[in-house]
Amino acid sequence: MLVPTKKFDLPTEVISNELVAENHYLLRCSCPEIAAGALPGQFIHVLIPQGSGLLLRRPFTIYTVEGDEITMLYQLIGEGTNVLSSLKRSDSIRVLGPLGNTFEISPAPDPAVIVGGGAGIASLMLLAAALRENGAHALGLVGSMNSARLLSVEDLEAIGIETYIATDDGSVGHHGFVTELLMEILETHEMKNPQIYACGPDGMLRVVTKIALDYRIPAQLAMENRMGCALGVCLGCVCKVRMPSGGFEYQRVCTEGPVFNAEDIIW
Amino acid sequence: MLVPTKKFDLPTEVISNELVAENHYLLRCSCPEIAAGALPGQFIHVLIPQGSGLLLRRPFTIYTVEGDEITMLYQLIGEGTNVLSSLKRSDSIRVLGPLGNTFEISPAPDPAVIVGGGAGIASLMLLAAALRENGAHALGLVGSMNSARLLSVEDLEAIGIETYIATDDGSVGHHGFVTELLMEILETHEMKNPQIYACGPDGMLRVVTKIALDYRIPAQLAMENRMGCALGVCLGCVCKVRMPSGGFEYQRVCTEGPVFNAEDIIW
Amino acid sequence: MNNIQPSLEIDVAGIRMKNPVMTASGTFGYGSEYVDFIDLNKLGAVVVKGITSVPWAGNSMPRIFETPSGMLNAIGLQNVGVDGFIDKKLPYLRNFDVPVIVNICGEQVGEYLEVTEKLDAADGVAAIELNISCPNLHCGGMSFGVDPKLTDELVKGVRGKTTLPLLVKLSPNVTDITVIARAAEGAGADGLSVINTALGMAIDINTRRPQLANVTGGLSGPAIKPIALRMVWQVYNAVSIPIIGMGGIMNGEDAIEFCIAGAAAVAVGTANFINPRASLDVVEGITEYLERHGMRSIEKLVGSLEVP
Amino acid sequence: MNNIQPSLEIDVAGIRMKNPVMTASGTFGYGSEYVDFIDLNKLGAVVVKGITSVPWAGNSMPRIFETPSGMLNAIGLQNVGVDGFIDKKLPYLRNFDVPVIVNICGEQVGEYLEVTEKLDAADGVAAIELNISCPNLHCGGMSFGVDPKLTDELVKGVRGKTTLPLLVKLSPNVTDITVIARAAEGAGADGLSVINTALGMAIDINTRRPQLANVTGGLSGPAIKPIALRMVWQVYNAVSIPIIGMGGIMNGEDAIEFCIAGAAAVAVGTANFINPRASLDVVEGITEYLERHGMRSIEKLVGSLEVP
Ligand SMILES: Cc1cc2nc3c(=O)[nH]c(=O)nc-3n(C[C@H](O)[C@H](O)[C@H](O)COP(=O)(O)OP(=O)(O)OC[C@H]3O[C@@H](n4cnc5c(N)ncnc54)[C@H](O)[C@@H]3O)c2cc1C
Ligand SMILES: Cc1cc2nc3c(=O)[nH]c(=O)nc-3n(C[C@H](O)[C@H](O)[C@H](O)COP(=O)(O)OP(=O)(O)OC[C@H]3O[C@@H](n4cnc5c(N)ncnc54)[C@H](O)[C@@H]3O)c2cc1C
Ligand SMILES: Cc1cc2nc3c(=O)[nH]c(=O)nc-3n(C[C@H](O)[C@H](O)[C@H](O)COP(=O)(O)O)c2cc1C
Ligand SMILES: Cc1cc2nc3c(=O)[nH]c(=O)nc-3n(C[C@H](O)[C@H](O)[C@H](O)COP(=O)(O)O)c2cc1C
Ligand code: FES
Ligand code: FES
Repeated sequence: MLVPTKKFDLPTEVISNELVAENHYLLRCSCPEIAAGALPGQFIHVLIPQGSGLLLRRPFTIYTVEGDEITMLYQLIGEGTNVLSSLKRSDSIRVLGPLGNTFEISPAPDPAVIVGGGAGIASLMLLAAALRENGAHALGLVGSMNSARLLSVEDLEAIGIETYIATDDGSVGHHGFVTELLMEILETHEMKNPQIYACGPDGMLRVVTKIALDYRIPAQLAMENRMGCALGVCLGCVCKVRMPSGGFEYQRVCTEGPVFNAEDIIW
Repeated sequence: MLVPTKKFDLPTEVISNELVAENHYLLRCSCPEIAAGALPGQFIHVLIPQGSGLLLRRPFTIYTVEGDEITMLYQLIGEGTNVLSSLKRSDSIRVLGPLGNTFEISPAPDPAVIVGGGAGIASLMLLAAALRENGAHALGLVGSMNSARLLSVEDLEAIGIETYIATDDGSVGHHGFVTELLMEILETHEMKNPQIYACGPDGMLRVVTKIALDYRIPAQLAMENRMGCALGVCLGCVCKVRMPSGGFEYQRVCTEGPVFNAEDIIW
Repeated sequence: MNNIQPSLEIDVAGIRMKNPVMTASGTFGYGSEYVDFIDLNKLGAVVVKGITSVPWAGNSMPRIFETPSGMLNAIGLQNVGVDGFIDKKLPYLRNFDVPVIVNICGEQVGEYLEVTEKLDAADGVAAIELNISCPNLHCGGMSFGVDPKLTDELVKGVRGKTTLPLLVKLSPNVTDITVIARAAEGAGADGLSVINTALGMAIDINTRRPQLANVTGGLSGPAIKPIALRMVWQVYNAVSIPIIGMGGIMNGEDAIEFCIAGAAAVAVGTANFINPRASLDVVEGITEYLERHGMRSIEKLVGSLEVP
Repeated sequence: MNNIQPSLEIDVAGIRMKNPVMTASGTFGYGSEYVDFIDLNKLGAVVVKGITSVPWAGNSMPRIFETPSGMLNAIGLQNVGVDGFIDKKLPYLRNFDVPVIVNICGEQVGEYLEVTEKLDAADGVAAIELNISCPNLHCGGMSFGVDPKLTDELVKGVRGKTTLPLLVKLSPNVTDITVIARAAEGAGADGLSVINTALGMAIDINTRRPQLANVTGGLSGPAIKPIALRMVWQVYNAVSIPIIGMGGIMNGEDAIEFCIAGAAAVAVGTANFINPRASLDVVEGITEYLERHGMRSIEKLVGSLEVP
């Protein structure tokens, strides 16, 4: 799944930056070179504007690509995303990308079960679109704290993906974890060549992995980690990956990832 | 001249922040407590907004007081003033003040010769107003790089102060230094109880001091220096002051100053 | 959330304090400068600017310079001298119900001893903080705080002159801070202040002159926080006397980090310049943290770092 | 302004470079990672990630953490090992006309010697940078770089195994860096890299765990620039071999500060993470400064600090 895409570091301007759900924003900017090369699961490394007092960039998945424009869907976490959320139309940012590998989608899964927890769904949107373009059957499972924070359901449905919802407080959809929804769906749906694609909090990904192993369904996870360079040099973003030889290796989420086979990750 | 004014550290909002001359801005904000106590020559210590990446505050003289509002007139120098200049109406800042001592204006000078170089004139505006209120005769000498950067002439004239201009490039007024203008005026004007009040670059203040000593005219200088606390504790802002005993002492520009007698300063 | 109202009162090195938050020496003057902003009675302790046997003029200018997330200073211990302090500064502080800790410095052991004797005899001094780490002085070419033998000698000397609680303030400019920490503990220190400023420098590239007249100066502020935390943790694991942690503390959360690393109390320094209420904000931040975590006191937090 | 076109070419420690700007070890991978952004031929030198005798897995996660104007890292020298480097990484770098400097590390002297011998025999290595200062390793409980005797022994050993230019990279975590600098010089180093990261730490106050799995890590970035500059200046005044200055260099102006303090060349580290073109931006910034000041070369600038 390793793809050596040409990378760009581009100055650009914010086109729009809107609150799309409680605590979550969608930022749009024009990056023709990045838009042209972006693959599902790939991300950008964003330089928060000069004078923000933050040193390192912040990584975000490319949520959508429309012509020359890309969007990112992000959650307010700390200072970086706080400064980001204050940006207005025509404010300057720098965007490095496209970065990382992509999801494996052939042979065509049937169905592709997309499982997103919180802002994790952002990493699966381009994948969902690609699957639909390939005519693959895909189901969307979206987990959220509550209905106010629910993300991407309309976007998924707009491209014709049957979407299921789970909320921690039961305010909409299944009352409980999205992983419970996943089990239910695996139990109740007919599956020929199922594939799980998941992104979300570590706890969720561990359960997804367990489920995938139990049901012997291959699963691909989009991993996250603190990032320094996002170019593969600082070795700061590694995760522990099982080697065929039996040992393990620390692999870079920014380079060998962010997409890994669930069974290879050592938590 | 030491005045123990009560100090306040107030959160406030920018009311306006306009370019008033090339490279110079006038910022207005509401600080009732500071406005109430402000004396000519006193300054505020401004916290550049959170997230700017700067650690220390920046000191600026109180330029005018109008009801609850104060203004500061500032020159773009480095990062701090750059961030300041980007602030818009209703952006938040914090203002600490009023700080420092004030000018001695009694017995009433006749005339008071006010000499400002560059943004230094900002430190003399409240003084000019106070002199006029006391009915003192005051002359304003304003030095500037060129006509585009000329500051405060209209403000001085509006309160009835006869104002003379010097520019480095001769684009308006005397072609040369404001200190040359000072000499000319001392030579050509009748003076009963003259007093010089000056603020500007170190080089200018040294010449003013020399002239004042030559003409045996008392001069008060508003000094500047890098500041840490502006409250008298870090001892970072000192200047070298001659003691009556013959020795010297490092005195704090923020506390014993900013106004010093010219003859006391050891350059 | 719950309703336990945490108590911040503690006894550190024999100093009874309402809360574990002090002001760092040299950043809070003699206390009076902050009364427009702070009720001094609400502080754990006031630590005053370093005092020497005779008044010192200090270094020439410029003395300070801002650096990324930090500042350099080379004040050169300008101060009123111990007699001036006792006559002119201490009486004011006696109006308050707050322990006054006097930071002392000197070039020779004898000077330290003289200052100690005078402070011991004065009314209203709660403790002495021995500054063996001022980076802007040169005591025989090297400050006491980088040599365990000199530290031992000096601390023993001062210890012999006073029964007041004795804190020793350590320098970060050393290979192994635990060696100095143990020397100070062995010589009779009741507590350790960790850390003083890190030696740094900056240059004006247009004039090619140093930004400080003294060439080098002490780096303080958030920039040094990671170094300070590391040293507090190292010292915590090396001695059994309490530690006052400092270096870049800007808010309650920073203070909590120091406590978890091993600090029994903290001192707020450079933050006072940016926010005159910083020390009380730290007190409030600590209280909120304890409340949020349902802790009755800070003691359980001290040194509670869970190492993987 | 005038029309002199400055020449940035220099010879540092026997390494001929087009300009005095290198990449700092561990922040530029093996060079290939940056070719989308930088023409490697335009760099003074490429310094690659630290290499050991056998591949190292590195530390567990988390390995990095952002701090005010800085970052902590505890990578633990994950690397492909010297054989992997020579087989898989070096051939690519031979496509470029840029000196390749190999940073080497080990736990035992023997490992250093083994790596040195192999690199000496390899084609395309311009110099060796001896990392005696990695803060994330524990060589007998203490790294070589804090002890002048161990430094002497190691540098002499390595010196005996190669005729390549030999740089020794010093640690800031010492009381007196000039002692180590002189030891390295005396043992045959051709140049000194000043500084490696400062040992620091950070804590997650909610979990009460360290932010790095290794507990402590190396602090880099603008936060340490004042400390790095001070050490470059100290070392410049103590030795006569050239210094490669590093620590928080983000732009040409920072680099000029290091040169004025005494650095004959500079290395750009953490800045590469924020701006992949940082190293070339530094080259351009230096050129502009020289032009603006009418200087033909950087040599006159080196150590030109005017002390009051
Ligand atoms: C490849 C990749 C793709 C990503 N895509 C997206 C995306 O599309 N949308 C989105 O909202 N977020 C995404 N993230 C996460 C995002 O990068 C972080 O939320 C962001 O960097 C936080 O920055 P901050 O300055 O606001 O918070 P910080 O101040 O940096 O962090 C605040 C706290 O959150 C923790 N934290 C930092 N990063 C993460 C993380 N990745 N996960 C959990 N906790 C973290 C920190 O350790 C700290 O305790 C992605 C991360 C990676 C590695
Ligand atoms: C009591 C007092 C009152 C002041 N009043 C005014 C005022 O009314 N209007 C105004 O425009 N300025 C005033 N100043 C100066 C003002 O504080 C500085 O220009 C400002 O702090 C620069 O901040 P900066 O972040 O933009 O520049 P920095 O990045 O801090 O500095 C850029 C460069 O300018 C130098 N520098 C910093 N401060 C000064 C200074 N005071 N004089 C000369 N060079 C300096 C620095 O050393 C550095 O080399 C006053 C200063 C003092 C002490
Ligand atoms: C301007 C200034 C003056 C200082 N003076 C002293 C002093 O006189 N004695 C002393 O022991 N420490 C002195 N310090 C060090 C502080 O007490 C403190 O140890 C250090 O600044 C680290 O804390 P901080 O980062 O919170 O400022 C001074 C620090 C500053 C910034
Ligand atoms: C992620 C990271 C990895 C590093 N790895 C090495 C290394 O392998 N060998 C080495 O000598 N220095 C290493 N360093 C130190 C840098 O080369 C440099 O000395 C230090 O970061 C200071 O420069 P800077 O502030 O510009 O980053 C590393 C630094 C970082 C940030
Ligand atoms: S973020 Fe630097 S290697 Fe991945
Ligand atoms: S700025 Fe701190 S004493 Fe004046």
